[in-house]
Amino acid sequence: MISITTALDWNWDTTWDVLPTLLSTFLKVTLLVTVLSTLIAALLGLVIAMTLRLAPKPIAVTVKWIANFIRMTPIVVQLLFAYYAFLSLDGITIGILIFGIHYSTYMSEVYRAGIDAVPQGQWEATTALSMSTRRTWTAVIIPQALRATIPALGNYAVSMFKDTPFLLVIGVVEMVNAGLIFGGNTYRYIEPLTLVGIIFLLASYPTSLLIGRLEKRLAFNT
Amino acid sequence: MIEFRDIEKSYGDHLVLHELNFSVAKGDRVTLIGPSGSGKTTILRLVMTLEEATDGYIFIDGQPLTHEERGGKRVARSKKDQKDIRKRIGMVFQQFNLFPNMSVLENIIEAPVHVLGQSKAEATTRAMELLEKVGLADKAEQHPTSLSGGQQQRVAIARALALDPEILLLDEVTSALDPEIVGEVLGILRNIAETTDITMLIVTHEMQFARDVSNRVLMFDGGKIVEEAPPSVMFSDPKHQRTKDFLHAVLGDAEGTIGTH
Amino acid sequence: MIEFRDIEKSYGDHLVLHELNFSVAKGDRVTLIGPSGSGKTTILRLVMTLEEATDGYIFIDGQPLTHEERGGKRVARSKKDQKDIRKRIGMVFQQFNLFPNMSVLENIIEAPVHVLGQSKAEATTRAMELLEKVGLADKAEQHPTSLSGGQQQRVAIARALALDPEILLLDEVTSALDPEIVGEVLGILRNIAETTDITMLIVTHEMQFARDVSNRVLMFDGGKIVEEAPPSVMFSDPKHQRTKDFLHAVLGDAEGTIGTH
Amino acid sequence: GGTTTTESEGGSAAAPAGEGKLQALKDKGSITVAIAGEAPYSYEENGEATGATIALAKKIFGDMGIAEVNTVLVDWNGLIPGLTAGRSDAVSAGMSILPDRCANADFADPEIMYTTTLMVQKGNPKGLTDLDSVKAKIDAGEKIKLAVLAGGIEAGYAKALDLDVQSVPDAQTGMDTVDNGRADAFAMTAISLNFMAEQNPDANVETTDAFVQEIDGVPQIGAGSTVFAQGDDELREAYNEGLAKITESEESYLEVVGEYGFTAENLPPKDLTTEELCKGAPAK
Amino acid sequence: MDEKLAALVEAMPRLLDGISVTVQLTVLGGLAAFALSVALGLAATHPSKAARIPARIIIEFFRGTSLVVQLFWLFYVMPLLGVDMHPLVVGVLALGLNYGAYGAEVVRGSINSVATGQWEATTALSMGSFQRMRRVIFPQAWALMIPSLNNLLIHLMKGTAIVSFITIADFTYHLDQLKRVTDTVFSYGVIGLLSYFVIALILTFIMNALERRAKRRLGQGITLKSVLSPAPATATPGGGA
Ligand SMILES: Nc1ncnc2c1ncn2[C@@H]1O[C@H](COP(=O)(O)OP(=O)(O)OP(=O)(O)O)[C@@H](O)[C@H]1O
Ligand SMILES: Nc1ncnc2c1ncn2[C@@H]1O[C@H](COP(=O)(O)OP(=O)(O)OP(=O)(O)O)[C@@H](O)[C@H]1O
Ligand SMILES: [Mg+2]
Ligand SMILES: [Mg+2]
Repeated sequence: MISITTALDWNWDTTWDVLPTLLSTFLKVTLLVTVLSTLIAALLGLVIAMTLRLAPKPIAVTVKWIANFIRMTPIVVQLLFAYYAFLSLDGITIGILIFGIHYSTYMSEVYRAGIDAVPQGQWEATTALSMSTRRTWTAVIIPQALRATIPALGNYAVSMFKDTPFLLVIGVVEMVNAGLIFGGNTYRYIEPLTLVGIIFLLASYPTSLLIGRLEKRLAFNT
Repeated sequence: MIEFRDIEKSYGDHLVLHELNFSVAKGDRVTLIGPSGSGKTTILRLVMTLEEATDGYIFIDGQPLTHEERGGKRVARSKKDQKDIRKRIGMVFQQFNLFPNMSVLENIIEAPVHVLGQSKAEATTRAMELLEKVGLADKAEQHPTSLSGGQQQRVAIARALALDPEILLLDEVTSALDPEIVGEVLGILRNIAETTDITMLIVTHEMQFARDVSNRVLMFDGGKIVEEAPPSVMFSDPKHQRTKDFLHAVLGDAEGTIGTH
Repeated sequence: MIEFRDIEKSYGDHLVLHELNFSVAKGDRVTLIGPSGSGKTTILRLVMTLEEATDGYIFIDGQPLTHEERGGKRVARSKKDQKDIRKRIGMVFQQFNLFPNMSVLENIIEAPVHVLGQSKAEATTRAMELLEKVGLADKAEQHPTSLSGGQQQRVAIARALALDPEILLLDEVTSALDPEIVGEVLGILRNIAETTDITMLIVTHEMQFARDVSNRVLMFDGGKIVEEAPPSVMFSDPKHQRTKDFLHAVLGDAEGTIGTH
Repeated sequence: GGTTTTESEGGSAAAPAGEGKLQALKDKGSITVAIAGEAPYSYEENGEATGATIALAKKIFGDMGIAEVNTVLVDWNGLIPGLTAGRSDAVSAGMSILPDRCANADFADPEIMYTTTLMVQKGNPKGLTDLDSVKAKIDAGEKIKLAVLAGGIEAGYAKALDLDVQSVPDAQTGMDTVDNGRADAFAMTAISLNFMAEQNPDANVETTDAFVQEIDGVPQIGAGSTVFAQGDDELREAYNEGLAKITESEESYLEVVGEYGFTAENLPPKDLTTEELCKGAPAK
Repeated sequence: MDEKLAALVEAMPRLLDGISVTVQLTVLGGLAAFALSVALGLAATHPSKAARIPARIIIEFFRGTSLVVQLFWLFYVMPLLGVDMHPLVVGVLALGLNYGAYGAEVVRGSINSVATGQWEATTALSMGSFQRMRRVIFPQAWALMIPSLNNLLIHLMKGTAIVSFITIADFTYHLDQLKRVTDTVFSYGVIGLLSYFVIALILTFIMNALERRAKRRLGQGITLKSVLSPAPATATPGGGA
């Protein structure tokens, strides 16, 4: 390790200089956007999945293709588009919304799979008990579908995490770009970018451990 | 009273039920027997409105179930009307289909509270009575997945009874159970048959049970009723060759019969 | 010859088999009966090396299967040794477990070609003989999923026989089948029992079959053998109360026995 | 010598750093220069590299006997890491000479003097002239939104003045931001903004007169230059010699860079040294 | 608008070059990622710890750090340690490592969800572990993993946009150039969105065809509707740049 740091000319002063900036942008932007967008994605994804299933065919088909389009095109382009289309909203708000919407199209697929995985017999039981559509969804289908989707939601949150650098195109400087800007000002890039990688790793590894455990527990219970 | 009038059911090109006409009187216990694929389950599913007939009408106490004839045309009844009539029918499935996200008690009070609009207290009192009846009063707070198959099926029966149905549909309710446990569940059903006057439509491979409980047996084959008789007649003196073959296959050779110990 | 010596098996804290000692002679047909959870499946899985015993030894023709005693210690045998001995054992499962990515014929020749190293032609000839035997010669090129349950189970039997096993393990091979089809499969197994001298270890709930085919019945309860007798004795005159109860539950009341038509 | 673009070449395009590098480049007859694609300094047009600093490089290296100047187009933040990694021999992007940077890369003598300007909507509806006017209006309660290039010098000015800013990733986006009304002004170097305003006559933008921002009473004149890897002293000194001949007079300077919109204002004063700028002494 | 179209026509050859670079990166990166997914996925399901632990570390590492950081290290830092690679190689390698780590989880998950009965049947037939994987388990897992791999492939395609960071002029780079002569909405919003969408659709159709073939081999029907649908049949719990 020592020889590598020597070969790379690793500078500890630079390390301590840049770390506070990285941590603060991590908390104020990366984490904020990830958490709020995850919430939006979780809710909107469910709405999309239910629309696809319950809405009249023309509406369902329209929603499906819009969701496909959003899912299959780069988020950068969507950010830019929204940024110039909605001038009254500031960058971070647009970032949170677009990340939420983009990932909701992925989440809707997860929910769809979760809903499909609810055994046919459960639906039949609700009919046999004369349960209303609303009660069927809220008391039986969603609670069962949700369990299977929590791990996926966690994985998407981690993946969203790593998409946040794209926010720069709409003027939001998050951790990676804060590191790059620091590099541009001082011409020292190795320290900031390596630290960025380490912070990502420190944040996503426990999340993935947690997801793994959740996956096991939920699988056992149902 | 359940009445099937000219019922036809097909899946795509595959005709499953063919001009079916029969009726079940109030308080009747009718068993449907017949080879796999003969359409027994389909009949129960039609009554429970899990499927729609391709043609024909089903009446419950004279009221049309899903479709009625209006101006010479077959038209669907409103969802609300269908729902009202469906409340009078209960069903127990082969695979129990308990809700795994609810406790045993919650499973049972779900429909009384949210469909019949009973208070939670009232529904709970009744649910506990039913659990008592099926011998599971101590499991009320447990999770269905922590119960054995036989116990789950008993909860499913209690759940169906909680709606106080006039008609109870039972589709091979013991065939997912261990042979040794089958008896418990059949015992409970026997008890219900003896102590209530619920109309029962039963699909089963347990000929013993069919004999004990039902007052009428319908033998199905290829989507048609091939023979109809009280169980005493059906099992000892079947008329049709198809029935004879079927009973022979299911019950085994007469001379090989086990249990004469 | 299969010999169980002081076999113990537990899952976590749960002791499933308890100091089990018994042996099965070459050519024996042994049926294991008993209530659910008594450990019958576990025994077959131990022989097939799908599970490892927690303690004790299993010998096949005197050779240790997975573990042996060396210097007073219980040590695992090498993977290769285990594999060599495993080749002499075949198993048929309740759920058939045919490979859906292969045709019927490919399923059968897979192991002869890739495990025994037979030529494809040689394996195919033998496979066709076996398919003939189970009455499915015309289905060789078909996909397993396009077959009925009974047909799939017959293919599974042919597949197990293709390795020419000395020991054949059968775990409730008919309980996933429609009652009317059960007979076909049992007929084939009966035929194998009559025409070969393969040692068979059979778990079944079909008492009729147990009686017809086996020369010895082992009654299990709670991971122990509670009674052991030839079928003629076991079914007509069980000694133990547990066996009596079990047979009573499975076979129904003597006076209610159906099939005396 | 011609200019070719070698976007997808490996690091082997550059010569090994250090002693003897100058000779190696001369022997090879070509040098690899990294650019960030920023007009009018060094950018690509129809796949060809062009711009003021490219013109300088071609002239100076050509005179040194290095006939061919290959360019490699790099993300701004890849310029210096690429130089360090040996993926280029020099960076020709008009990079500002700043004390923090001097510790990690070697600048040639000053090539370009920078002044700042504001890009505003046509007609300058908010009547802005410089950053001080922005601050004054904000202090007076007016809502003024100022955009700066993320990581640009102007971002530093704004920070020193305690102004809230909106970061943009590149100059083009800055212009769009003003054009769309997302920002009222975009502060950047006068050369870039004037060039861009000229190139986009249809955009609803104009530039204010160039100004020299003062921070704490100190005028902030920026100076930019070519960057060499640390240790390439011989190469850098040879470059400085060639550069001195061009910056010697207004005529010789404008002859090379005039066509890219540069004026006498951009010619560095003779007594301004890189050493001085690296120490953080304000330019006069 | 006419000017924009003129600019588009003028930029067309370079945009097509860019698309070709993007497609090359997607295809080569996808192949690298697939190879790695299979290798790591198999190692991660291997009974021996000696195979599992290194696989887990590699998976967590490349999933946990981000693509930008990986590109930076491979391109700008490795040369300092004496490893110097062509940008395209670095691009393909980084995409392969990053998405391969995600794909490994998909492969592992699919292998684990092949019915236990299938594993047991292979033991009952005395099949060796390699033969079991190659002839029975993997062919079945393959059908399960395609939809998720398709999601990842689309992610990867979108991720190629980041490689302009290491001097590769991909489609996004040329869109950026087009932006200079037109504007953001036209260049990214119209041309960019549509082109990426079309590429993604084509990839999806190819993957759906693969899935249909795989499922047919398993004797599972697949309807015409699901073939034409651009939506993957099941969702990926994972994926991302
Ligand atoms: N959803 C469906 N789509 C297509 N065909 C169906 C469907 N449900 C049932 N069938 C067909 O309808 C016929 C009758 O099925 P049904 O389930 O009523 O038979 P069953 O008498 O209950 O048989 P079993 O004893 O096996 O339960 C069968 O041929 C079956 O394949
Ligand atoms: N993988 C496992 N993990 C934990 N417990 C197990 C496992 N497999 C079996 N058991 C337990 O071991 C006991 C014996 O199981 P086994 O399957 O051998 O019973 P069985 O006699 O075959 O019953 P059945 O007639 O229901 O098939 C049961 O209590 C069962 O719950
Ligand atoms: Mg049925
Ligand atoms: Mg068992």
